[in-house]
Amino acid sequence: MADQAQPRPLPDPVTSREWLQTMMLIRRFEERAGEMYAKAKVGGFLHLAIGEEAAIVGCARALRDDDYLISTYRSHGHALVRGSNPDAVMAELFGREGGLCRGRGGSMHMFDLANRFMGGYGIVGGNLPIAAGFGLASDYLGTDDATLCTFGDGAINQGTFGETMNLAALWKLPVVFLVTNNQFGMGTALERHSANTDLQERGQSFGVPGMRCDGMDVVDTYEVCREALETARTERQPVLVEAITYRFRGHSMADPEEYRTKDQVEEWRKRDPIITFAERLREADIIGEGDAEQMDADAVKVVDDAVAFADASPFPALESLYDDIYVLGDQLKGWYSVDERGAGVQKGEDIGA
Amino acid sequence: MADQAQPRPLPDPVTSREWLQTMMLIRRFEERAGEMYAKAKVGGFLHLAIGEEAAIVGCARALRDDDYLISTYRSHGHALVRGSNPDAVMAELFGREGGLCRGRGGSMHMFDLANRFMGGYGIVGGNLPIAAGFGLASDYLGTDDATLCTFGDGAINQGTFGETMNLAALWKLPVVFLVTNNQFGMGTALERHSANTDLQERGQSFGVPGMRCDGMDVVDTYEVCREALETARTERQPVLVEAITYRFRGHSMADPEEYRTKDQVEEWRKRDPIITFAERLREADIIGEGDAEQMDADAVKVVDDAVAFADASPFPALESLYDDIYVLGDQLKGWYSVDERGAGVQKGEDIGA
Amino acid sequence: MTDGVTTKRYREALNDALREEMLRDETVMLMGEDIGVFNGAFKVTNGLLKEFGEKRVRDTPISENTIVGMGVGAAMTGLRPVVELMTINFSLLAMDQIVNHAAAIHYMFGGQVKVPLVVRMPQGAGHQLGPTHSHSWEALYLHAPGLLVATPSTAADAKGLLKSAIRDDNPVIFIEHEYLYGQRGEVPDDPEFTVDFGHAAIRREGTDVTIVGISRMAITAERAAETLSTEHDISAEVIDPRTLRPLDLDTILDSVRKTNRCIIVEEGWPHGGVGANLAALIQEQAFDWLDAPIGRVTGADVPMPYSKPLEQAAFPHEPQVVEAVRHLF
Amino acid sequence: MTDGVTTKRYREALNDALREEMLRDETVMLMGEDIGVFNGAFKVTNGLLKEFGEKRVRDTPISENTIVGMGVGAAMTGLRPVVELMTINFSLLAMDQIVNHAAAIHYMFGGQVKVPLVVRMPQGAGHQLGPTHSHSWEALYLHAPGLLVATPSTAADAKGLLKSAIRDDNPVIFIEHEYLYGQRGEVPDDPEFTVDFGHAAIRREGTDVTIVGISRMAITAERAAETLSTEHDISAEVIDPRTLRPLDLDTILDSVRKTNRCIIVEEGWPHGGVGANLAALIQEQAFDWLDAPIGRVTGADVPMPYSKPLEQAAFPHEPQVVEAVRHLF
Ligand SMILES: Cc1ncc(C[n+]2csc(CCOP(=O)(O)OP(=O)(O)O)c2C)c(N)n1
Ligand SMILES: Cc1ncc(C[n+]2csc(CCOP(=O)(O)OP(=O)(O)O)c2C)c(N)n1
Ligand SMILES: [Mg+2]
Ligand SMILES: [Mg+2]
Repeated sequence: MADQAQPRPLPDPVTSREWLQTMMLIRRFEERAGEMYAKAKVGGFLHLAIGEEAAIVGCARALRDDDYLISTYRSHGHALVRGSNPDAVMAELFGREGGLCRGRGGSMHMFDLANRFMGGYGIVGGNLPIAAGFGLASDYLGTDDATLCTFGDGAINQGTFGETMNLAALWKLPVVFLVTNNQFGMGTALERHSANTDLQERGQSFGVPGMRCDGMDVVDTYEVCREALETARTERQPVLVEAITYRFRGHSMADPEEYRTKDQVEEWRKRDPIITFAERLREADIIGEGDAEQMDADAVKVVDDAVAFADASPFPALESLYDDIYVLGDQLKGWYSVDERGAGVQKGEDIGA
Repeated sequence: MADQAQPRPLPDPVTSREWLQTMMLIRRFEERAGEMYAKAKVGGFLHLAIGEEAAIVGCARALRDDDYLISTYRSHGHALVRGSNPDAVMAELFGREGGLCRGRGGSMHMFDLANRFMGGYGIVGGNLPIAAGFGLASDYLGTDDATLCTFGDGAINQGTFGETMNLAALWKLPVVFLVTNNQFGMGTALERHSANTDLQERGQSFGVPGMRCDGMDVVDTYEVCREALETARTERQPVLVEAITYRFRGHSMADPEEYRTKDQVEEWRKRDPIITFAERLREADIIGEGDAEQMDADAVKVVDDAVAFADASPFPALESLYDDIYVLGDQLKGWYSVDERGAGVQKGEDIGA
Repeated sequence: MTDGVTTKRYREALNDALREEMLRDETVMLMGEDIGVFNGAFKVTNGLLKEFGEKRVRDTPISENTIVGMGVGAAMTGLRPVVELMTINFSLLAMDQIVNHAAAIHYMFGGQVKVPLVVRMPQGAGHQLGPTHSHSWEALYLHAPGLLVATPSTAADAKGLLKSAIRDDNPVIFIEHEYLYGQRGEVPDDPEFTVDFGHAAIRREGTDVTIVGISRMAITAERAAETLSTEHDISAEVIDPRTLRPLDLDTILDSVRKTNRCIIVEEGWPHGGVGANLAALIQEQAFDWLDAPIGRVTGADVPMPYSKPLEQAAFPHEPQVVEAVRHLF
Repeated sequence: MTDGVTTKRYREALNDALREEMLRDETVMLMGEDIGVFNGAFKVTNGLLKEFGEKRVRDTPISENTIVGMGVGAAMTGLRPVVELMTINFSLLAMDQIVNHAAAIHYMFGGQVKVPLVVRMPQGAGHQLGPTHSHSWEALYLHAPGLLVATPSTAADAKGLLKSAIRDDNPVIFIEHEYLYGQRGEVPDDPEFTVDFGHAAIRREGTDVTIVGISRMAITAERAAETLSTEHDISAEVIDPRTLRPLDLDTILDSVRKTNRCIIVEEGWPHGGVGANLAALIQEQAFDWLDAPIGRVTGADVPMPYSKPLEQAAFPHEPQVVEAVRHLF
């Protein structure tokens, strides 16, 4: 983590602006998703990462295009930063056929193979072994692709964490594990779920070195992740990075937030990763008068379009319920699902009005 | 771990002799169990701890009577050192009604509540959370009982290890976790299954301090475990202890041992915990001419009797198959098991000759 | 002893059960993710941390297998832990402790030690939680001997069965339902009110067909029976087994021997589900009484999709039950 | 292409399948505990480390959930991993990766990515391994959509199905049997020999009763059929479904429509077992053809005891199958 007093130098102006623009897009996108949830356009759980945009954009921009990114149920931003079409991400939230996963996954299960965004996963800790599997495949196939796996401070207590750290270290897998320490696992504060709250230390016992970055600072996050990815890629050595951040909103949409004080939230909001970064860019004359406002308006426009697209996209046809459970080949016969051939009443599809 | 050159002082003569005697009993018992296996008196898997007797006796003797000991599928010695009747332990191996668990558990699942030997468990890593549960109950009930949980170097890679370390540290549970590092998990050598082979370090990331003892030296094992138990009991702080040891025999009975060299086994056999401890006692004049031989003969006698007892004990009656699946109370009615009331043919009991 | 009743939500009834049993027995304690400060993901444990303190109401890290395993250990050494798993989907992480340990320990150690543990968790679809959060797994827990399994569908049963579960000396898998949490029902005020395991409830008497409904589907079955009566002149008897282990098969068999027809309704998957099990048992025991094949209405045989219309299509509603029953005639 | 056959043990046939598929496709690789240096707990992978090296045959730490999860990830990104779990009992530790991940991923991500993973593991009782090592879990894996499930009972099927499993693009749960490992059978020499999923084998033709045997119990069923023929003049048709997903129900139904009687034999527990599932399906589809209730012979509904006579009593043998069949007449 860079010295607080000495911020890391900014990247070139084009890059700096793109980072800001992307953080703004993610913010506006998620704000709108929240509104759409209130309007019941979006269902299920909706976990917003508002406040964590620097951690998302910083780490993802440290990746090459061919690298793999894998995340959790809080991953709208991870899809967007990887280049997923905002229309398709919004349509997924709306549960539409035009969604990134044809409406099957929803907010918690985004996925975009073309952009090597390898998914959001609903099981806390479930994505770590899968990330190690990507690393294994990269290694086996002799590519120098690396994998970045994000998960939360709460997830670090799952058994898969220790198992995966050991295996990744033992097999020298090119994977960076990024623990997004937003101070809470749901309503449980860091110090109430972890005996050792120094999370970047948590891999050391397993032979995985740790690094820390300021997850409210996109540049610091980028630099630390870049270095970690470099180590993973060239030294074939997994690295654990802790990004210190905070989520400004509740865990999911219905969260009375009794587990923290308004003051604490306000304190952290002062470090809003978008506002502070915009300020730095202004100070460095990378953006000028009205630029940020324009960028924000651009973001809003993209989000408006995404909502329009999502709303126009049809719901999946009921006949498609059984699509894609199996990859059907020639050689496989028989009843895959009871419902395919059962008495009509077993199918459950033809519900009344 | 004590300095190799400076062995720990011996305990008083009575204690010293008892330790030697108990190690001898365990050794003779297991040798005989192996013979009985060859004669098909014992079935299933039989995991002998020959070579690990110092690690077993040293740690168990550091316990108070009310403390809990919990172990793995390699736990004949743990039962015996806790005071289980050798007759009942042997009868369990024979699968007889007079066995410690009425023949239900066998070698891998010993249990003796009266002696607070809380069981051998067949699932690698499965006993760690249970041990933490004992610690929780001790804490909750306000006793100062401590728990000692043994497991293998292979087990340290299970997810339960990390989960349990964190929870034990977080909740300040009075549990000592003893990893019996016998250099192998089955046929997989330490350095092939663990990225960090310094096992006592493996709890540090979770806030559990580590200690190491020479598991071939009963005195060192005792002293280190005593200190660890003291810490756990009085400071309410879990401790991870690594006992460095070696199993002289195969993993289970049928093991070609292709994963290690005869030389390595011979090297370690030179440090046989029983022979070396007997020598020390002789040097210290705690045992004299012929004493060790007499103690050994006593052990053999106990084992002879155990075999005789086991052989005389009847097999469980077939009618008892459904005993003890459930604790049956007044209020519970209905079919607990399909078989209780199914057509006769479902029961499966009345097999032909 | 009072014979009043009060209308409560299912979740409140559960909360009452926990509170009363904690008051009754000091060894009853709760563990689970976000059950304390957060008051429970579904608010079942609301207020209990405040009332009983950190010793007895413990927020845990996210470590399903270990918190269940700690429950097993604590149950073996004097406590009566009630472990909440946030949903039954996450219990797959704790399967080893539940099946290889909790269910087996009493038996494999020759009856020396008991495991009076309750693992509570909700299941069910309908809230668009997608394929990692919406499944129903009662068939899995039904499968393993050594466990008791409860699937309450009313507020009164939720309370009465949970109290019995906590007092019972066996490991109990207590399966709640996310949709039912908000449903209201009359609950006896008597703090000694309990519901015994192994006693099915006949929710509605009838003569033409027996409908067995599991968990939430007991409610769906009752609604379907109403429609069958008013619109199709079919008199359906509705049975809620309430517990799957022990199973009150007698009540079901008596009913089938009277109606000669049976439909089983469950939310879980069809292959190897509870309905398959009951169908197998019923045709074994009452073959000569059956006038038609035993029918099943089950959840669709798919990972639960997120999209609302697909999800709604993937679990049973009244129309399918009505349709399935009419199909028998 | 050759049409010879060679007599091999089931474990050798599996070993051949692994070797041939590894030779055929460089992306096929093996992971598991002690599969390499130790040559496999049951020697199925014997010699493969030597032949293919550490890159393709990987000994893993004891971390079931993670090794399966790594298999999932590797399968998503270009490999065809075959993960061995030492026994099916330990797969309970990996349930989350198997069900919540492997089975769901293709569906929940809208078909974008495939998971061509095979999880191999043996099950079964008879070696006195007690309650943590002896259970049969095919009913559990059968339950979850998204998985394919194979239960080969002969050496030829072991080989042919494993080769199909490795070539298949779905996650396959491949359930071997500890008792069968040492059994011999004729295996076609042709390296292109495979056995398709979803095709039941009729092991013996008969006219009076259909016996369906699962996994090892297909062998037990055949033996019982022989006894029924010679001693009781009953002509039994024996069917081995070979795969439970997809399930070749048609072959079973055709047989039952001919014989009008059916017994299902399995080693696992009765409540919610494979037999329950088949019984439910058969009576649904062939009710009018049944002259007697569908019978089941199952493992006893107990955690498997260690003691030999108890263990032998707790899983089915020929006499119970014979008895169950005679009971139908
Ligand atoms: C295995 C599992 N257990 C519990 C949950 C419920 N749950 C969802 S998110 C969450 C908190 C996770 O916290 P953290 O890892 O810090 O991520 P964050 O939500 O802060 O991004 C919990 C307990 C789950 N989805 N999966
Ligand atoms: C969950 C689980 N996985 C695998 C096994 C099979 N198994 C039994 S013992 C063993 C090796 C364990 O090694 P270690 O923990 O070092 O103990 P040791 O046998 O050396 O005493 C394995 C893999 C098991 N019993 N349980
Ligand atoms: Mg968090
Ligand atoms: Mg070992």
